[in-house]
Order: sequence, then structure tokens, then C-alpha cells
Amino acid sequence: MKRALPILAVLVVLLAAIAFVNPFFLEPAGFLAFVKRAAPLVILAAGQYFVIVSGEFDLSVGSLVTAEVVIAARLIDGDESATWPVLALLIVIGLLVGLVNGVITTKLRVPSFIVTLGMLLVLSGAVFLWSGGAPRGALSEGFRAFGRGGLGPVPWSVLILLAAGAAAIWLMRADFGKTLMATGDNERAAALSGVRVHRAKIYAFMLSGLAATVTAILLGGFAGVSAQVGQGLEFSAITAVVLGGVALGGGRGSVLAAMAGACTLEALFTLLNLYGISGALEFTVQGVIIIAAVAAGAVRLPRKFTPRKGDAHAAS
Amino acid sequence: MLSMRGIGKSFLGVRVLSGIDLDVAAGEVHAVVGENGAGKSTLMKIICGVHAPDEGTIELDGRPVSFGHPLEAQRSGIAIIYQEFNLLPERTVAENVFLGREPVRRGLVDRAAMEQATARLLDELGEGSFGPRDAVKRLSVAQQQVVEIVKALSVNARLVVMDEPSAALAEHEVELLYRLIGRLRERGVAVLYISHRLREVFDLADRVTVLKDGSRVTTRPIAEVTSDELIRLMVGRDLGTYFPPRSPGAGETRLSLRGAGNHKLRDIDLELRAGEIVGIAGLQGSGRSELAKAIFGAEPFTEGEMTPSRPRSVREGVALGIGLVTEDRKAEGLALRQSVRDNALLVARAVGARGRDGVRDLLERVRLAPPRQDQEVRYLSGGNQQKVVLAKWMTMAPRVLLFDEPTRGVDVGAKAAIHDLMRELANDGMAIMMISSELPELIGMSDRVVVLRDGRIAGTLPAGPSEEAIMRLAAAEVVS
Amino acid sequence: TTDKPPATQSSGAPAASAAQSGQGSGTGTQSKFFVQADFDAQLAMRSQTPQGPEGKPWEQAIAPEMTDTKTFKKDGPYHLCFSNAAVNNPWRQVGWKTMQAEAGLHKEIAKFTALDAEGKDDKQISDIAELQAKGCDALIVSPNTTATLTPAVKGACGKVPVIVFDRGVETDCPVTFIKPIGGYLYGADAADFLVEKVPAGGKVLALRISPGVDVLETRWSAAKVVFDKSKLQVVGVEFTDGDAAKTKSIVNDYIQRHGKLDGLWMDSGATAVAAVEAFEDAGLPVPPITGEDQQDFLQKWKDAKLTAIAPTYPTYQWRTPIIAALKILKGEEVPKVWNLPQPKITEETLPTYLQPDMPPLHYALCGCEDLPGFPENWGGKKS
Amino acid sequence: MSGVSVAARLREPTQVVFLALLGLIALGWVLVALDGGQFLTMESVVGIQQRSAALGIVAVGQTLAILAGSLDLSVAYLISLASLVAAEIMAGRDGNIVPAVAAVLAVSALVGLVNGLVITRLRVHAFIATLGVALIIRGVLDHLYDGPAGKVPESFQLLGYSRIGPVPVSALLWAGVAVAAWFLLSRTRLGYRIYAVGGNEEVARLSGIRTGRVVVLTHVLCSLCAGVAGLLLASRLGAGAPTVGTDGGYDLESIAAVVLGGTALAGGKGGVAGTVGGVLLLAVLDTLFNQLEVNSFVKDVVRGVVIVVAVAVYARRLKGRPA
Ligand SMILES: Nc1ncnc2c1ncn2[C@@H]1O[C@H](COP(=O)(O)OP(=O)(O)OP(=O)(O)O)[C@@H](O)[C@H]1O
Ligand SMILES: Nc1ncnc2c1ncn2[C@@H]1O[C@H](COP(=O)(O)OP(=O)(O)OP(=O)(O)O)[C@@H](O)[C@H]1O
Ligand SMILES: [Mg+2]
Ligand SMILES: [Mg+2]
Repeated sequence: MKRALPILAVLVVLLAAIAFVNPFFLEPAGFLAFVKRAAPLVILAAGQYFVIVSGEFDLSVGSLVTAEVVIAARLIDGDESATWPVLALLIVIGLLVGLVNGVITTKLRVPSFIVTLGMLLVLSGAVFLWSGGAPRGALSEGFRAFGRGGLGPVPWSVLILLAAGAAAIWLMRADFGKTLMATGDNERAAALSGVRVHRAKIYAFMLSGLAATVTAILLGGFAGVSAQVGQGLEFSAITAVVLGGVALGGGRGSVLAAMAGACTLEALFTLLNLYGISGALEFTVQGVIIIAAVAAGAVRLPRKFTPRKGDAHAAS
Repeated sequence: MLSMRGIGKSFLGVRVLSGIDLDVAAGEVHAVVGENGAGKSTLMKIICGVHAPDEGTIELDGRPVSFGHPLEAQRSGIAIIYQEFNLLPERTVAENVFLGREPVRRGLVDRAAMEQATARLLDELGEGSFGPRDAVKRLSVAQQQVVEIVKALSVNARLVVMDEPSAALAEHEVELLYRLIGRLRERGVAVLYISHRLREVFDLADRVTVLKDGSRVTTRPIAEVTSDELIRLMVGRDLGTYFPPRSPGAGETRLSLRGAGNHKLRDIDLELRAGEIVGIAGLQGSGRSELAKAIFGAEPFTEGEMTPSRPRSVREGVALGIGLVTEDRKAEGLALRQSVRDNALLVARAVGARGRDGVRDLLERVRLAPPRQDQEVRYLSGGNQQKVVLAKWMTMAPRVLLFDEPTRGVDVGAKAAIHDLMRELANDGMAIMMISSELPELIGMSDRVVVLRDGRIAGTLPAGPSEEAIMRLAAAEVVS
Repeated sequence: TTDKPPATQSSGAPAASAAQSGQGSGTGTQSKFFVQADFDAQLAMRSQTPQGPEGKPWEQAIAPEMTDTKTFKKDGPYHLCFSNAAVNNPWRQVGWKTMQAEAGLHKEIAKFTALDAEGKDDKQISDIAELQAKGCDALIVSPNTTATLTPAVKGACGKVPVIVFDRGVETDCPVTFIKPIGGYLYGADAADFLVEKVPAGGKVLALRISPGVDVLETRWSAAKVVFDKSKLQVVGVEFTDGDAAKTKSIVNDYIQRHGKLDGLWMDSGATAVAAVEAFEDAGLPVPPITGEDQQDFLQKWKDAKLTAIAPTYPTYQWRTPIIAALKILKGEEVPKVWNLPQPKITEETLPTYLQPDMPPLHYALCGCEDLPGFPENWGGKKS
Repeated sequence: MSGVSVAARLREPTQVVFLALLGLIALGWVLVALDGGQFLTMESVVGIQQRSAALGIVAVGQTLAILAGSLDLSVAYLISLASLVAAEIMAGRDGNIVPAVAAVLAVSALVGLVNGLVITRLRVHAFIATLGVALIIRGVLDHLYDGPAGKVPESFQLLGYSRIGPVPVSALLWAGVAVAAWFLLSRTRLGYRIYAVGGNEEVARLSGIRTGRVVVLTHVLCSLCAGVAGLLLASRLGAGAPTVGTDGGYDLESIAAVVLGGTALAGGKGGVAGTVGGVLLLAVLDTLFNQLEVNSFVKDVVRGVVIVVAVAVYARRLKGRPA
């Protein structure tokens, strides 16, 4: 909580700025709409957080999201009764991709940057190979409900976000989170204390895969089938996590702050949009703000690229 | 030649040094001693331009200097052997020695000159076991320390700072170091020498400065202090007897090895019994650490028997009730950016064990001072860090605890506390194995000393052996 | 084509520059891609009757000016080569399938070599060079970008007959350039529809994919001309990157800001359904909207009884280059610029184009129904 | 050199990548022969060189950044920017070539300087710093351009199209850049320091190296390489294009090539020779795919697998040795 304070403060300022321009934002419906929009990235960032805090990267989440949506559409093909089996299958796929990422990273000692870059290529190639180049089929209404519908006035995605956020915070307080954090901080010391460091990292990758699945379900539900859903999400998620003050390289930062970082990023987009800095220069502003925020918040962050000693697989 | 006045330094608002005055004359060996965290390394780093002092002045030959970067200190003729290892494993010896000061000819690096100069320095040191073109990653710890020394010498410095240069050296290598320092002194080079081994201080130094809690206690010619007095100045109290009394007798066998071996070890027969402290002696590279890691399951035995059973992994070792206090606590023992509490609970969490409420009591029991649980471990002094490592294992109430150099780089006060604790644990029925390169400690603490040589047991000596007896077994072929 | 004003006067930030536009129609400055003569020519073709076989629009041509090809005449069998810009979106996907099927129809084609440039200009340049060395009898090029592929195409023209389609190049060295009427007509058709259906003063939102794509720029610039003359108020011009989620969010924002919208202009149909859903989710009636001939939109149109129109950029144009190549190699004359008819789908013609068994991103005007392998090869189900 | 040390050298990743390259060529030859074609024709050799030149030049720069323990994700947008600056200033006139090249190099150096300063002075992780700079350039590009612009005169297009015998000028340019970088790394102080900073920044600093300067200089060099690649692409396209860098995927692909060449992502280990091998490997793979007309989705899958497998092989080889 203490570590999340600076980013929460930034977030509050941004939200206030939004509300200033757009008073509708202060109404429950307006605010819920914002949370709903932010939910997929926040969940994805929470997943990415586990990987980053364990000292690794997951660049494959964007293409995993795309793949999951394309797979869902083709398998469901508009058939309502296929919804739940396919949802289950998607979760399995997400976990499996995480498992493969994790196993190759830990057991074959390939830097995760490369593993997940490879996975990005493989996923995007394979899914379109399978679907013939463009998405086919259609999502069912039942599937779409998670991203579109709601429980009364509260969108499902907001509820899912709350549940996912609570689960992530709980996980980081549990033994798993504490040992994962120690692993990211000093892998060798953790291993010599009996931590199953490989398993912990593999779980982290699987959590990231799971988060990508949930994100895919929410995004696919929100907007339907598209081949672009996941484009660039990996960089947004990593940026969000780092904005939350989580150190690349591992062992430091809180999951709440990472999620707040994602909200901040989303609020930033909204704000830029509201102020009419749409389109072109938006990226420039975004770039400047990200650098500034990280520079301001990260005076003590290590800036080297996974240079920890005893980290055998960082050497290729 | 070097004169410092009123040096002060704070890290993140914590005062580490205040009002330090220090003078070093040409051709003098000036020892700096003090407890862990007294500020010795910090002071040295200020001299070498790593840290800038918050206050105070430094004069070199009467001219005030202020170094913004190690490079500037280097250019003023100051060289340093850092406490931490400071080499690039992927590069060659010569490249490391001339790192940042590569000789150039017509704008290009002159490899030949670099390698010749390195070879000459290695020769001077009588080091023939490796050459300038060897990659540092293939050298042993002791050889790497020699490279560090060569690196400092190659600067042709007027002042050489040595921050615990002997910590990784075995006795005969320390001899080499002695001779080297003697030669530097003859050339009129000043040496600032830091060590926790008081014997070295008395052997080498002309004067000694004692630091305590970031302040200078005194500076005296070495002839005017005794060992006990020096300890009192450092710790602030008399330490009395060095070692706690031995326990009356050993209990049941907790662990036994029959013909155990792996890639480094051969035919190890060993028994560890409840209530007993077994000391392990040997030269650098004799396989002491390997033995501890093999018993623990980190680098398992591949042959022979071990009862109750042979662990194939760390977790199996932990499940057998074995704990290992590693020799390098920063690299292998602690997650430095996590809190004291999280580190103390690491083993318990890793194996999903209960009993986490007792952490506070445990931290008090290991005499962590002050026992703040939420502090990040990296801000603790070496001795306190070692106590956290101990607490980490005690949460599991292990049946066998292996200590690898438990007091390396630990000050005398913390050392005594750790010794007391080890004996206390043994008296409570734990079986303890202790590796140490410091023979007095090994002799004082052990109920039995097992000497390793080349991965085999060279012999076992009863309680209270002489140093000569140990060395004869450890270095048989050197003597013959 | 040196009539381009400096690039710095771009339409990159339409929303921001809207205020400077004297007319206050909110459409911003005109695109540098706009060429009045081409605009007029395309709109004129709207009313012209195409020549060619009935029911085979891919063989028809509007106002053709024939060019002689006797010099290229040679005996079969032929080796045709194709440098494709990319197969990275459903439109190109459907087109590429169609072209392959068309090539399969002709026994004279002994070999059909195709290289995919994966959307990289540099690779397409190498690809064209590589194809020249393969002994092709004719080279078909679908350029990735207009300006940058020009040197490569020029280089190839001297060696083999070159056929360019979809997007042109800045040289007239190819034997024929095949295209539907064009983007101006597309954009104007859509805008005219809104002008007709939306009451005067109504608020229109224009959604574009991304700036700088010539075939899309013409669509918007034509719409701009139409809107500027109308009484409609364009409240925003936004880029969606073809991203459905972004589209939905943008429409949502506009609904929030303006209470409601009266019309929705889109430069392509890819995200039309997402835009429709934004209204549905907000519990508002869907205003008149323009889409494209993709099945998901047509389906939505029918299901939600939308007031809509779907201009097209027909994928059947992918059949024509094969046909043209054969004609050229047989010495038959072909149009120098082959303008294919470009129909629009209206409420009346909707039922004929809606094919429920085809995938949602399938383009209705593929002209592929009579080709072997239909519908499975296009991802459809046999009904 | 004794036989033992030759064998040891063959275990180095750099050598492995060239062995893999030979293996791939053999495999390609067989596959294409089975398909009824001929693999390494004159045209495809020229094609391989031309295809790899731009990526090769960027990858050489990226090698420097990675060796110094950093990395550069901004190269793709910088390439686009460079191509536009070049084409706009040249504006089709021969006389403007020199100022255009100078301007491109200046802009590139500036971008590298910013990257380096953000990393060293503001202490932002290289990943985020260069990603941020990439976004900044992207915004500027999007704002100023919405399509190809400028014109490269015919004389400058010779750089991209002409060749000396079977060797394209662009390949010579690449070779020149690679040799210069190799020379820099193995013979100059800066090169030694790049290895030192990448190997362990703290050690380098304590040894009297101004690590900040080294990182900044490395980034300037890396960006200059990207600028040169941009010039080359402009000469091939005949114009500047705001998407030429990103379409080519030069950011991630150059990192992949470097790693494929056996340079450690963590820095301090590897070299330019490996990178050249890595780039050639990717280019031969591409040519093989082209000859077999493999669809682009299969290519992605194969490329992904190759990269991961290669690095896994390097990791295995290192495992067998004493630490
Ligand atoms: N970079 C730093 N940031 C924060 N605190 C530091 C830093 N370096 C040293 N300290 C703190 O300063 C104090 C003095 O440390 P220093 O390393 O100088 O002690 P020392 O006398 O060399 O101890 P030892 O005998 O263990 O080497 C310690 O409390 C240490 O934790
Ligand atoms: N000649 C050598 N070459 C490479 N590595 C070595 C060599 N000698 C020892 N090592 C490594 O150094 C570490 C310490 O070695 P070992 O356990 O044999 O020494 P030790 O007797 O425990 O000495 P100490 O504990 O004082 O370091 C081990 O990790 C070992 O692999
Ligand atoms: Mg110290
Ligand atoms: Mg040891």
C-alpha cells in the first residue's frame, strides 16, 4: 500500500483533471464506464506484474489476446451452447502458453525477452495459419456479455476486475507472492532457501497467460472479433507496470501499484482525448509522460538490463 | 601525504560517518579497524572518489582535492582493492587489470603491451598458475583476488587502499600479500589496510585507526596497543574469553556419510552428531563449500551413502532438517531488497511450514539489534545480515546446521555473538558443521576438526589441534 | 504528380485543425491526396454503364481506352508472377483466395509464382527484382505504397508486361492498371447517403482507419467535399486504427459529449459493427450509418433494421489481373486504365449480398461464388 | 592454437551461428532441389545481401547497445524519420545529397543522445526510455506525415540498387559498418569500455570508467546506424516513408538477430561477427521461404521457433562448462 501511494496520487490528479473537463465522469455511470474501459489493461498489467517482479518479461501477451479472441470466434461460431466449453478451453490455452514460456525460460535458460518474443511470433503466425489469415466465425452473446453486459448498472468487467485485483493482492500476500518476490530479488538465495524458483517463475508466466485470457474475454466481449485486439498490448502492460514503480529486473514493487499504473495510463489516454490532443501528437505526449514519470519515481531503480549475478540464464 | 579533516557522510538521512580525521604518510601501512558498519569501507570509497563526502576536506600533498569520479582519484595516484569482487568474468586477466586504463598506440589499444605488463606483475608476485590471457571466469576465488591485487598495483599508485584483501585468501596466499605490502612500503607507497583479522593488523601496520559508529575513536602507533585493548576500543567493552566453552559430549548421530562423492568430492566418510560442532578445514578449493552444498542437496552427492537419506535437491535437504548458512550471504543467503521479516520467513514459506508467529522471538534470540522486522536487509550491517540468515534457518528448527564461513567479514562483536549462538544451538541438541578459513576460530569452536584436501578427507583431529597440525594435513604436497 | 503541397500541411490532426476551417463544418483541411480532376472523373463514372459480359463485373470496364498488346504476344503455357503487398487483412485475404482460384481456372497458366511482401516496401522491391529473374511471362503487382514502389515497377516494365492493381504507381509504364472506380466514389456515396437521411443540422461523426493510406484518404476527402456543401455538422473526425474496441470507445465518448449523434460516416466497414454496438449499449437508437460489404455488418444491418448503406471496394478486382495477363499474353487489347464497376449495397439489394454461411469478415463482392472451392476455401460452410 | 582450443572456439555462439548458417544453406539447397528449383542462384544471393543490408546495419548498432547492457527499441521509428529527413532535404536534387546525409546523421545522433541521457541521467530503464523516445518520434511522424514524402534523386538511388559484380553497394555499406564496429569493439578503448559497462556497470565505474559517457556514446552510435539504415531505405524507396521502419519490424527483429548471433542480452558478451551471422541466417531463411512460397504465417512460426531454439542451444553449451 505504502509503495502504491505515489502512483495513486498521480492517478487521483489525472481523474480530477478528467472530471474537470467532463463532469459526467463524476456520475456513477460515467465513472463505471471509465473503469470498464480500463479493466482489460489493468488485469493484463496485474498478470504482467507477476512476471516482472520475478525478474522476467512477457512480450507474448498481446498476441495471446489476439489469438484467444480469434480462436474463440472460430470455435464458438455463434453457437450459444459452445460458450462455456470454449471459455474453459481459452483458459487452458492461456495457462499452457504461460507454461511453455516459463518452462523454456527456466529449464532451457533462454532469456524471457527472447522466449516471449518467439512466442509472440509463433502465436500470431499459428493462429492465422489455422484460421486462414483472417478471423472466422462469431462470438456468442453469452461470451460477449462479459465485456458488454453487466449486473444491473455495474458492468461485468468491473466486477471481474475487482475479483482479479483482490485475487492478485491476496496472491502477493500469500507465501507464493513472498517467495516469488524473493526469487526476483535474488534467485540464488531463494533457491538455496528451498524455494522452487523455477516453479515460481513458471506460475508467474501462467498467471500472465491467465490474465491475458481474461483480457481477451473482456476485449472480445466488448468489441467483437478483430485481428487487432491485442496489438501493442504487451508494451502498454509493461509500461503500466513500470509506471506503477515496479522495477524491471524484479524483486520490487506492489501489484496494487502496477494496477494503478494501468489505470493511470488509461486515464492519460482519456485525458489526452478530452483535451483534443487526439491522433498524432498523442504518442509524443505519452512518450514524454512515461519517461518523466519513470524518471521521477525511479531515482533508485536499477537501470541495468537483468544484470543480477548468479542469474545463469541471463547469459546466453 | 593524504590528510582528511572532518569528513562526514549520510546515506538517505542516516549518518554513516562524522568528523573523521585521518592522516597517512608515504611509506606507511595504516590499518583501519572497526566493527561491521563502522564506516571503514565508506571512508575508503570517499578517498577513492566513489562517494562524495557531505562535509570535510581532503588534501593530497597539501593540496585540497575533491574527486567526483573514481577516475579522478586514480589519476591522482590512488588505487584500491575493493571489499567486493570487482572483476569482469567474461574478460581476460590483462583486460581486467588495465580496465579503463588500456594502453594505446596510435589511438588503438595496445594488447601486447597490456599483456606484457600484466605478465610482469604476475611474475613479480610469484603467480605462475595463470596468465594474462586467461578468462577471469575460469580462475579460482583466490586467483581472482590476486588479479585484483595486480590491478591495484598496475596503477603505479602512491596510495593503495586495501579493503579486506585477505578475506578470500588462504594462509599461504596471505603470506604473499605480506611480502607484497613490504615491497610497496619500501618504494614509499602508502597503504591503507582494512581487516577484521587482528593478527594481520599487528603483523603489517605501522599505525592503526579505530572507527566506531562512524566516528574515529583513536589513531595510535601499533606498538602502543595490545590486541585486547584494540578490541575494547572497537567494541566498546571487554570481550573476555574468545570462545564459549565446549559441551561435555556428543549425542546421537544425526547424519552420516559413507564413501560419498560427486564431481568434486571423493570417498567422504563423516558423522555429524547432536550437540557437536565439527570444524572443516582445508585450503581454498579443497572442496569445503562443495561438501556443505552436497550434504545440503544443492550440489548433490552422486555416489556413496548418506543416512538418513541422500538429498537430491535443496528441498529434500530442508525436509531432512538440514540448513546451510552460505559463505556469500549477499549472493546466496539474502534477498537484499526484502524486509528482515520476509527473509527470516523465506524458508518457512518456501516449504509451506507453520510457526511464523515466533519470528520476533527468534530475531531477539539471534540478538539482532535493533530487531526491526520491516527494514530492508540491505541496510543492515554484515553481522546483522548474518543473524537474519541464522534466523531464517532457525524457523525450521533444523536437526543439522551447516555453517560456511559464518563470520567472514563480520566484526569481533558480532562474531562473538554468532559463536555463542552456535554453541547454544549445539547444546540444544543440534548437529553443527562449521567451515572456516580462520584457523583460530576453527580451533576454538570445534569439537573435532576434519581436514579436506583435493576433495578427500586428509585426516581428522580431536578438539583443540594446533594450527601446524591442520596445515600439515591440508597442504601435504606443498610441504613435501 | 508534383501537385502535392508540402507534407507539413497534413490533415494529421483534424480535430485540432477544425477550428481553422472557414466553413465550420468540422471537416478540417482538405487532404493533400485530393485531386479535383480525379474526383470529378470518378463521380462521372457512377452513371456510366460498364462494358463487358453481363453478371461478370470483374471482366467489365467503364469507359475503357484500349491499349495494344501485340508486342507481348507469345504462346503458352505461361508463367505468371505476382508480387503481393501483404495478406494482412480480411480484404486482402478474400482477394488473394479469389485470385488463386481464378489462376486455377486457366490451363494455360503452367505456373503461378507469388511472393508476399508482408507489408514491407523494401521487401516488395526485392521481391519484384527476384521475380524478374524467374522467367515470368507477366508480372502482376499489388503495390504496398504508391510512391515507394514506383522505381521497382519502372525497373520491371522494361522486361515483362506489368499489371498493377488495387493501388497505382506513379508511372504509366504498366500495360494496364486495374481498379474499381475508386475511393472518391466510395466516400461520396456514403456521404450522399447521410446528407439524404440525416436532417439538416444533424451531428455526424466520421470514423477513419488511419491517415496516410491513399485509398482511404480519397474516401474521406470526397466525403469532406460533400459534407462541406451540406447542412450537416461534422462533430468529429477520428482515427480508429481499425480497432473495434477503440472505435466503440470513441463513439461512446461522442455520445457522452453530444448526447446523441445523427449520423455515422465510416471510411471502411471493418469497425462498423462495433460502432453500431456502441449505440446499442448506450440504449440509443442507431442513427443512419455507412459500412462496407462485410458479412458481419450486413447481418447487423438486417438484424437491427438499420438505416444504412454499404459502398464497396470490390474484392472481385483480384480476379481481373489474371484475366488481363492472359489477354495481354494472347495479344488481345486491354484497357489502359481498367475501371471496374463499384456497386453499393442498399436496403433493396441487401438480401442478395447477405450470405449467412460465410464468415463475418468475408466480403460479399468477392465475385467468387462460381469459383471452384467455394465456399470452404473462403471459410464458409456448405449450406 | 592447439586443436583443443579450436574445438573450444567452435563452441562459442558466434561460431555456432555460422555453422547453423551453413546447415541452413545445405537444407535449403536440398529442399529447393526437391521442389525442382535451384537454391542459391545469382539473383537469390544478391537478394539475400540486399534484404539483409538494412537490418544488418541496424543490428550492428543494436549489438553495441546490447553489449553495453542496454537496448534500443526506438530504432524502427528513427529509421522512418531518417528516411523522411533524407528524402525531404534531397527533394530530388543531386546537390542536396550531402546536406541531407549530414542532416540525417545529425538527427540520428541527437536521438541517440536523448536515449543515452534519459537512460544515464534520468536513470530510466533502457526498455522504457527507448520505448518512450520511440513514442515521441512516432507522434512527430504521425503529426507531420501521412504518407511517403520527399524525393531521392536517381544518383542517390544507386546506393540502393547498383552493384559491383554480384555484390550490391548496400551490402558493401553494411560490411563497412560491421567492420568499423568490429574494429571499434576489439581495438579501441571505447570498445573495451562497452564490454566493461555491459559486463558489470559497477565494476566499470569503480575501475575509473565514466560509464554514463560510454552508454551515451553507444546509443549515439546505435542511432547513427539506424540513421544509415534509414538512408539506405530511402535510396531504395526513392522517397521517405513514415512506416518503413515499423513495417520492417526493425526494432524487435534487430534484437532477435543480435541474440541469434550469440550476444548476451544482459550485455558484456558477444560481438559483431555473431550478429552478421544472425542477420544472414534470418535472410537465408527468408529467401528459402520465398523460394518455397511459404505463407507468411508459417514464416512467423518458424522464425519464432528458430530464435528460441538457437538461444536455448547457446545456453546449453555454456552449461557444460565450469562456472
Ligand atoms: N550505498 C549505501 N547506501 C546506504 N547505506 C550504506 C551504503 N553504503 C554503506 N551504507 C551503510 O553505511 C554504514 C557503514 O558501512 P561500511 O560498508 O562503510 O562499513 P564497514 O565498516 O566497511 O563494514 P564491514 O566491516 O562490514 O565491511 C553501514 O551501516 C551500511 O549499511
Ligand atoms: N580452479 C578453479 N576453477 C574454477 N572454479 C573453482 C576453482 N576452484 C574452486 N572453484 C569454485 O570456487 C568455489 C569454491 O570452491 P570450493 O568449494 O572447492 O572451495 P572451498 O574449499 O570451499 O574454499 P572457500 O570456501 O574458502 O572458497 C566453488 O564454487 C568452486 O566451483
Ligand atoms: Mg567494509
Ligand atoms: Mg568455500
